[in-house]
Amino acid sequence: MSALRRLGPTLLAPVLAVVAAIIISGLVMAALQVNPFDVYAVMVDFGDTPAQQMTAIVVILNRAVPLFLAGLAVAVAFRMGLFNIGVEGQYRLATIMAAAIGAAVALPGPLHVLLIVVVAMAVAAIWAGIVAVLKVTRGVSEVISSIMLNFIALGIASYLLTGPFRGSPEGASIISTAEIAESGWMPSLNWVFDALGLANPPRQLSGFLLVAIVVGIVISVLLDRTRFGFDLKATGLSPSAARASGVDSRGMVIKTMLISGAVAGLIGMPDLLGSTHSYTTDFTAGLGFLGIAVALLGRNNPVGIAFAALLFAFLDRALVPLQIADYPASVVTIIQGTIVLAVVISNEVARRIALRSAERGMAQNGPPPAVGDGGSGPAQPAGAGRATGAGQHTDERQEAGA
Amino acid sequence: MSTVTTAPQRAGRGPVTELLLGGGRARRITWLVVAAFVLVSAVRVISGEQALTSSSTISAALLLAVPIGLAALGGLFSERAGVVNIGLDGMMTLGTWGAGFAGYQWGWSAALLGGVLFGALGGLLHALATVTFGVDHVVSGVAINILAAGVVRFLSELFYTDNPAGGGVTQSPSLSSDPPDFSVPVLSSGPDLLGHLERLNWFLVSDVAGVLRGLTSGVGLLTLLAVLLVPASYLLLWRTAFGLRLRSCGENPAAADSLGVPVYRLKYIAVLISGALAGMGGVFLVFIAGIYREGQTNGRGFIGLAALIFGNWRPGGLAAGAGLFGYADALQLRSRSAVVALFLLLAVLLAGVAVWQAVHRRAVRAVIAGAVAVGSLVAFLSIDELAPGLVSFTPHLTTLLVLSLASQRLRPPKAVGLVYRRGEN
Amino acid sequence: MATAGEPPSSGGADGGAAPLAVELRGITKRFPGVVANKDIELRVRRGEVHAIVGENGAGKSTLMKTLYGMHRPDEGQILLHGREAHFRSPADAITAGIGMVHQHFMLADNFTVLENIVLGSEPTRGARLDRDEARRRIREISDAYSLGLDPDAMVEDLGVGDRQRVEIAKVLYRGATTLILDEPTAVLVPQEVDELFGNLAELKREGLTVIFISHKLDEVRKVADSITVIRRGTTVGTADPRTTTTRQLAEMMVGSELPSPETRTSTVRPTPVLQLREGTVTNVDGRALVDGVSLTVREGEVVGIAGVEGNGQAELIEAIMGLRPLSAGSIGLGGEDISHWSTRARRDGGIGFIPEDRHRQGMLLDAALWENRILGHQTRPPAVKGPFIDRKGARDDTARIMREYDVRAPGPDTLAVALSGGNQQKLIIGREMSASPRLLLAAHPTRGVDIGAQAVIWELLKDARAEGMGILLVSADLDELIGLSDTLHVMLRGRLVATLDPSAVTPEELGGHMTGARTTAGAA
Amino acid sequence: ASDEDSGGSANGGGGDSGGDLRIGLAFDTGGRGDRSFNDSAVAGLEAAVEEHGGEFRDLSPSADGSNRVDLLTQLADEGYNPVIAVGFAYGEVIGDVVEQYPDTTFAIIDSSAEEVGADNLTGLLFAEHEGSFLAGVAAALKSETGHVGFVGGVETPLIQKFEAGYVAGAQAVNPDIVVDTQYISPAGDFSGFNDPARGQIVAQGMYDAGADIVYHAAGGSGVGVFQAAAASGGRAIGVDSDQYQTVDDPALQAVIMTSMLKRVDNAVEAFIGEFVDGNVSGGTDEVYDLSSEGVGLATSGGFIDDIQGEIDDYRQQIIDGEIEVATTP
Ligand SMILES: Nc1ncnc2c1ncn2[C@@H]1O[C@H](COP(=O)(O)OP(=O)(O)OP(=O)(O)O)[C@@H](O)[C@H]1O
Ligand SMILES: Nc1ncnc2c1ncn2[C@@H]1O[C@H](COP(=O)(O)OP(=O)(O)OP(=O)(O)O)[C@@H](O)[C@H]1O
Ligand SMILES: [Mg+2]
Ligand SMILES: [Mg+2]
Repeated sequence: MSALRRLGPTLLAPVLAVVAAIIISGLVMAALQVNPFDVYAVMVDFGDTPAQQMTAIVVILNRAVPLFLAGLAVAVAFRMGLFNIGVEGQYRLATIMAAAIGAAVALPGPLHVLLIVVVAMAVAAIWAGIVAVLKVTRGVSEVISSIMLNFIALGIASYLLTGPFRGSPEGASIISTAEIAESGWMPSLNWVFDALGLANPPRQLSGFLLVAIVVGIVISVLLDRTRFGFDLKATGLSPSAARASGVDSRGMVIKTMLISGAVAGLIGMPDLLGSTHSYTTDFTAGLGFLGIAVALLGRNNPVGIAFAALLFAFLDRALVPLQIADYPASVVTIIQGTIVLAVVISNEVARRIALRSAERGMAQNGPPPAVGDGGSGPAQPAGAGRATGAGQHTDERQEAGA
Repeated sequence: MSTVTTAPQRAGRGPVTELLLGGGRARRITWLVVAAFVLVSAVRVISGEQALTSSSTISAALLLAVPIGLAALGGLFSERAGVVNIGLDGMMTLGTWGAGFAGYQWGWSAALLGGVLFGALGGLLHALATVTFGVDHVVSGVAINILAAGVVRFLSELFYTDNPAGGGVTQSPSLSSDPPDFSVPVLSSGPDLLGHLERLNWFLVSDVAGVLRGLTSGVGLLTLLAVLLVPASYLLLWRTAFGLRLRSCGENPAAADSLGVPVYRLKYIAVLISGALAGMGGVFLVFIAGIYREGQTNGRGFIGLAALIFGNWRPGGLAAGAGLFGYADALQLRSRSAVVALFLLLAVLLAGVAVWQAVHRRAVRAVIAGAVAVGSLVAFLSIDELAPGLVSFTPHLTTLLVLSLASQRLRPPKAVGLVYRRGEN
Repeated sequence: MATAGEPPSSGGADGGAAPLAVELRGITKRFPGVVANKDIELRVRRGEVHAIVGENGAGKSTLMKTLYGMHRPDEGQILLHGREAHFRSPADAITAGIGMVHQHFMLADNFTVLENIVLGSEPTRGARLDRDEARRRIREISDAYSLGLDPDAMVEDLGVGDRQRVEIAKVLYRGATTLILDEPTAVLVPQEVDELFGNLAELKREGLTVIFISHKLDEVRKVADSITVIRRGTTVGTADPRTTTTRQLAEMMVGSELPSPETRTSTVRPTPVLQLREGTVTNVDGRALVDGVSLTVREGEVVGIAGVEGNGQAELIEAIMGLRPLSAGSIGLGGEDISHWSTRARRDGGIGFIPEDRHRQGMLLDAALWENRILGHQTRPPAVKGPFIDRKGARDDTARIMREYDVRAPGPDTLAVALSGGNQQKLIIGREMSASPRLLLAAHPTRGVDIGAQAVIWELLKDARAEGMGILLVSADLDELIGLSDTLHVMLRGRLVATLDPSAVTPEELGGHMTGARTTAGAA
Repeated sequence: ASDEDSGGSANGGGGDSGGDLRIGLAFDTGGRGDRSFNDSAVAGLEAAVEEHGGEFRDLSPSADGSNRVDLLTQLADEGYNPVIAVGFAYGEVIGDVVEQYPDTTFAIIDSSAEEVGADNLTGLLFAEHEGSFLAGVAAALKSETGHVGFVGGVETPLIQKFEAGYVAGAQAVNPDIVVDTQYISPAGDFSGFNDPARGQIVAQGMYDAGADIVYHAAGGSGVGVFQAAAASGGRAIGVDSDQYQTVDDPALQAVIMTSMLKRVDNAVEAFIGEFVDGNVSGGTDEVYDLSSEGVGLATSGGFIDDIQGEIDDYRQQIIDGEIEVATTP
């Protein structure tokens, strides 16, 4: 009961957000002379055959995985008030290094994959670590250094790809690293469909989905259940209070950026290990920036980020069917932006409603009765507190008042 | 009266700054600029890389610096009023579209107006979200960046497909008139005295001539305006009552509110100005190209944000940041071999640092600085030309190096990024 | 004499020749779920100092914010000089001649004194801010009321006393005829309080009206011409300071006896817990903020540090906590040299910490109480199991603290920000006590806390001392210092300039040492 | 907005007769309306539809191009056949798709089908180096300073082909000629195709250094090159389409000496023709070069009329194999 009450305000926010987003973006569409109902219908239409529907789901999940990882990477740093805009550069550099090393070695199956993943995490962590070290030792704002390091990473990646790591033949239209041997590929998860008796779609469900789930759980536990996570959250909420409580703030900056970077290193892995098997000039870019939006939309909370990533992926998938249905692709982008804003605004409104109700709960306990005024708290039947459903524990009130 | 003994506390300075910055501020800065210039000039003579101070490089630097500087100025207004503006890039994008749209129909002055207006619209949205709805500033900014990309594409689809004047979903028709530009007569046009001096390749003299010529020939109207906006912003923000009020919203909005300063209104105005300036940065890009082109901003809004922080949230500082960035960028676009000459510059600078540290008996630091100096020298002597990938980030690396060598005494507005709600403080 | 339980009589009780400057009739102000003010009546005569007293959260600040136009009352009328006024914003109130000095400083640290003062009513020449004119006018005010302000000083460089005067200058600059001072003395030492009262007298002579809020009832009786008592959001009565005792006032406020901070018998044991030797703390410019301070705290001993704020007390405490490096000297904890230990190690080694600024250093305002229970105790049970947080353990222990320390809040899941200052402070003390530290650093443990909560906190400190805890107490409340301490040091410009016997010293003498007016010679 | 375009096909009412031609087109990023590459492909489609009847549908990828596979599979799913992918970026992903839809015929522009080796995929390639060679010839013949320039958008193998041909052509005419070459952004950073300001600055540097003719292969950044030419009284050579026609500013038209044409429209139209005739061989590349008029120089504006004879000589030599143009610099 009390758990449900506690959950009330938490659930309120996303529900309100989605409803508001649907309404607001509907209004925007109407203003653009596009029928929102048709657009929504196209968006949720996953196709007629089971195979098509499963394909749509696979497309969404495959897109959601890197978005989720990117959001997670950004969120870890955000939790402690660090703005890691550098996820973009971190994962790009990590992916090319991992691709090159992965192609250069021959190892048995799982080990090969593990090595590639570890290399990617290490490279991205080091790259993020530069930001942390510059901040801690030289006081360089992480916003600038990570913006700059993004460009530097891009340049270095370009140099490596055209120079030492070039694996594609001269004259090939796309420059790429050498292909990773099959032992270094991540198997797809399509057996799940057979196991569940669903139609097996032609698209490969990225095996990295599992890894992402595990990473999500690990990060979630780390942030919410461990001392480290507590220190991190405390530093984010109040650096001065955290320091006074014994948190080593410099060390925290470095550790947090290393973790954030390590997660960022995973972003390119689903593509690298699942489909491309090499890093190319066309390797998906911009995931780091989308990660910022995803993290913020998910309120820096792993579960929220998962939903945000799915939402983004869902909207991205709609891009093609909408074009097929003769809606311009730009409408989708506009809807994306509107939804981010709408969700964020309704989050804010929901937060305030929750705060109000908390205050009201507080009020039921009264302005603190005076010392020695024992028991003469505001005379209210205990039920009054419940009736408001403000998610507060009226039971304790008795204790406090007594 | 009681004696309160707290004396001014100033944050510490790093060695380089301490070495160069003793004395009054204006004098220190002048000295610093002169020293840097002499150094660059010497490096030019030694390395023979004329591009280092050629008028061509300098005018390119100016072109590259202006949009960044305008975005940074935009950021200045908004952040001084307490609103973080990550959405600068989106506002700039809107500015490019507005400029293209108005410009192809009514010429350059309409383009300027249109771009500024569109940028301001982006600012209005940001203000609405952050000030009225209390949305986290970063979130709103990120959303605006996404939104702007969609809006401009949509508008282009609406107006430019099948437009007889030309254009398409990714670009506008050409501006129907070009903005004027100026060259200073005698010095940079006609007899072109400076150009003459520059070609002599004399130590210092030709460098001065090159820089002056770069800054005085073919200067666009908007460049002039942008350069003037730097002192103008300073005067507005630091010398007028309006500026004081605006800045108070970024330092302590509750205090401002308690004195009857209309905090919300000022924040709105500031963010609108911010969007307008970022939009003007977009107009500048459109003026160079003569058309609106999708994706034209290429992340310059973010660089502008970096320049703002680099410049310690001050007009002069951000102009220096934008200038430094523009210069390094111009250099790498002009000549890949000239970039190598920067290693010599770095070597000399670090040698200086090493000596300084040694004098102060900080052996470890001295050794590190010395080693890197030697490394830079070796790099200078052995490398002819850097790979394109490596050259491309010259401006970014330079900015980062300068930031990490110079000590950090950054002082952001105290309440920047905090959502202010009346009565909740 | 106090007239409890009924609204103040409208008649001119005490030869009331002066007309009313401010009259508040039936003011009611509701916040979501809270009625902060209910049907409040307030009458303030022109040219008087009118005090408002009431416990924490009684609604004093809310009432004054209403009068200052920061929010509009839900019901009731505001009358100024007999005429009804409607304020839409502070700007309107300022125009009507009302000025307010807020409970928490409303200053922009990064601005100069001048900028802070003129903000919102700047003298201009053309579009320019006329700094010369502003400077001239500030000097004028500063001289007229002997505020001693330097217009071009940065506010961040000022001590609290000066900040307070900047706040007053802000109000005077706007030509206010009615001044509201919300707890102006909470952070001042007696000398500064006297100076402030001198200033108030000056203002009164000029015909200004002052509304004055304070928890220090002695002060109130000293300075006020009349008193209004507020309790739980409504007026409970008015009192005449000349005929009402402090005790009576307190009873009107809270219905309890006035507590005193006096210690019982000495519990000092010979074993030292803290030994600070020649401790020096310098700022980045190399100036010594704490200058060769040596002191010892023994088991069961309360060592008090008196001093005007900004003389190094805060830095001293921070150095002992490991939040600032010592540039010279050493710190010993129970015989071990902890000079190079991290803050966490020091906490684990048995140091508890009640910080001076609870919002900045003591709490995570946006976190639940149980999370605040963990803060500073991240390494030990009951809140933590190995590397993991024990949520249940933390919640249960928070509930225990709330019970034992009388923290009034709905439950461990309440956000800390929802608690009043006094309750926050009690939670902090409960938290620090539950680790049974050997040494407790208590900085201003009762600042801004009402007398009820104050009494509870004093009792807690006394109990801890009796159990053998060593306490280093920094406070601006001299009664508290004298009453609780076994040994009393005075700190001036980073040095310990005097050691006094708390049983023999008066607040006035102590104040003299604190400002350097008295030399150390005769000190106990 | 795109419905009228695609519906603008000759034969209204999609799918009423089963044998109708339904062509799918997946754009490169930038999409329809880039007044260059993508539009050229559309022009080819329109011509083909004009000739053979049927309808077509074009789709644009998302900004980061991450949904390229979806575009192709959706088109195939919807029964479009043939499906044409515009741009080498599809080269990486098209292999899996063609395997998945063996009954659909695919073509890809600018990427080789031979690497993929599926018999339902045809590569439509262009001999950009040959066309660029002629551009180099024209530049060298017209240059008065003996100094010309080349601005590449992004340093990819494709653009390097332009550079290689251009330099070779210029040197064929004048072995002592100075050719400045510069790319706006390095490989992997595609901003170079979309930054007219940097295009202007790079080209301006070349004009400042004494070049009088600059050839660009920089996509959307090219307009900056034209601006620089106009500002310094130099000339420029456009790329892909006849930019004299597509640039609508007369001041810029005046500086566009010629353009190196890459007839994507021809290639698309020809491919559809083969498809209709059932002649698509599949699994091979069709290279559009000088001999097949897949590349060439535009003559609009008449700036190169006086040297047309010499240009034609070189063209013939290349067609005859007397001159072998390198594809890498
Ligand atoms: N902005 C607000 N929103 C909601 N409730 C508020 C707000 N401000 C004050 N309150 C409520 O009004 C009541 C009165 O608060 P107020 O600040 O006036 O007390 P006070 O008498 O000044 O206390 P103190 O002595 O601690 O300063 C409090 O119980 C508080 O819960
Ligand atoms: N914006 C607000 N929303 C809700 N409650 C508020 C708000 N502002 C103040 N309060 C409540 O008002 C009461 C007193 O407010 P005030 O700011 O005077 O207290 P404080 O500064 O926290 O405590 P103290 O001054 O006693 O240390 C507290 O109970 C606080 O929770
Ligand atoms: Mg108060
Ligand atoms: Mg209070």
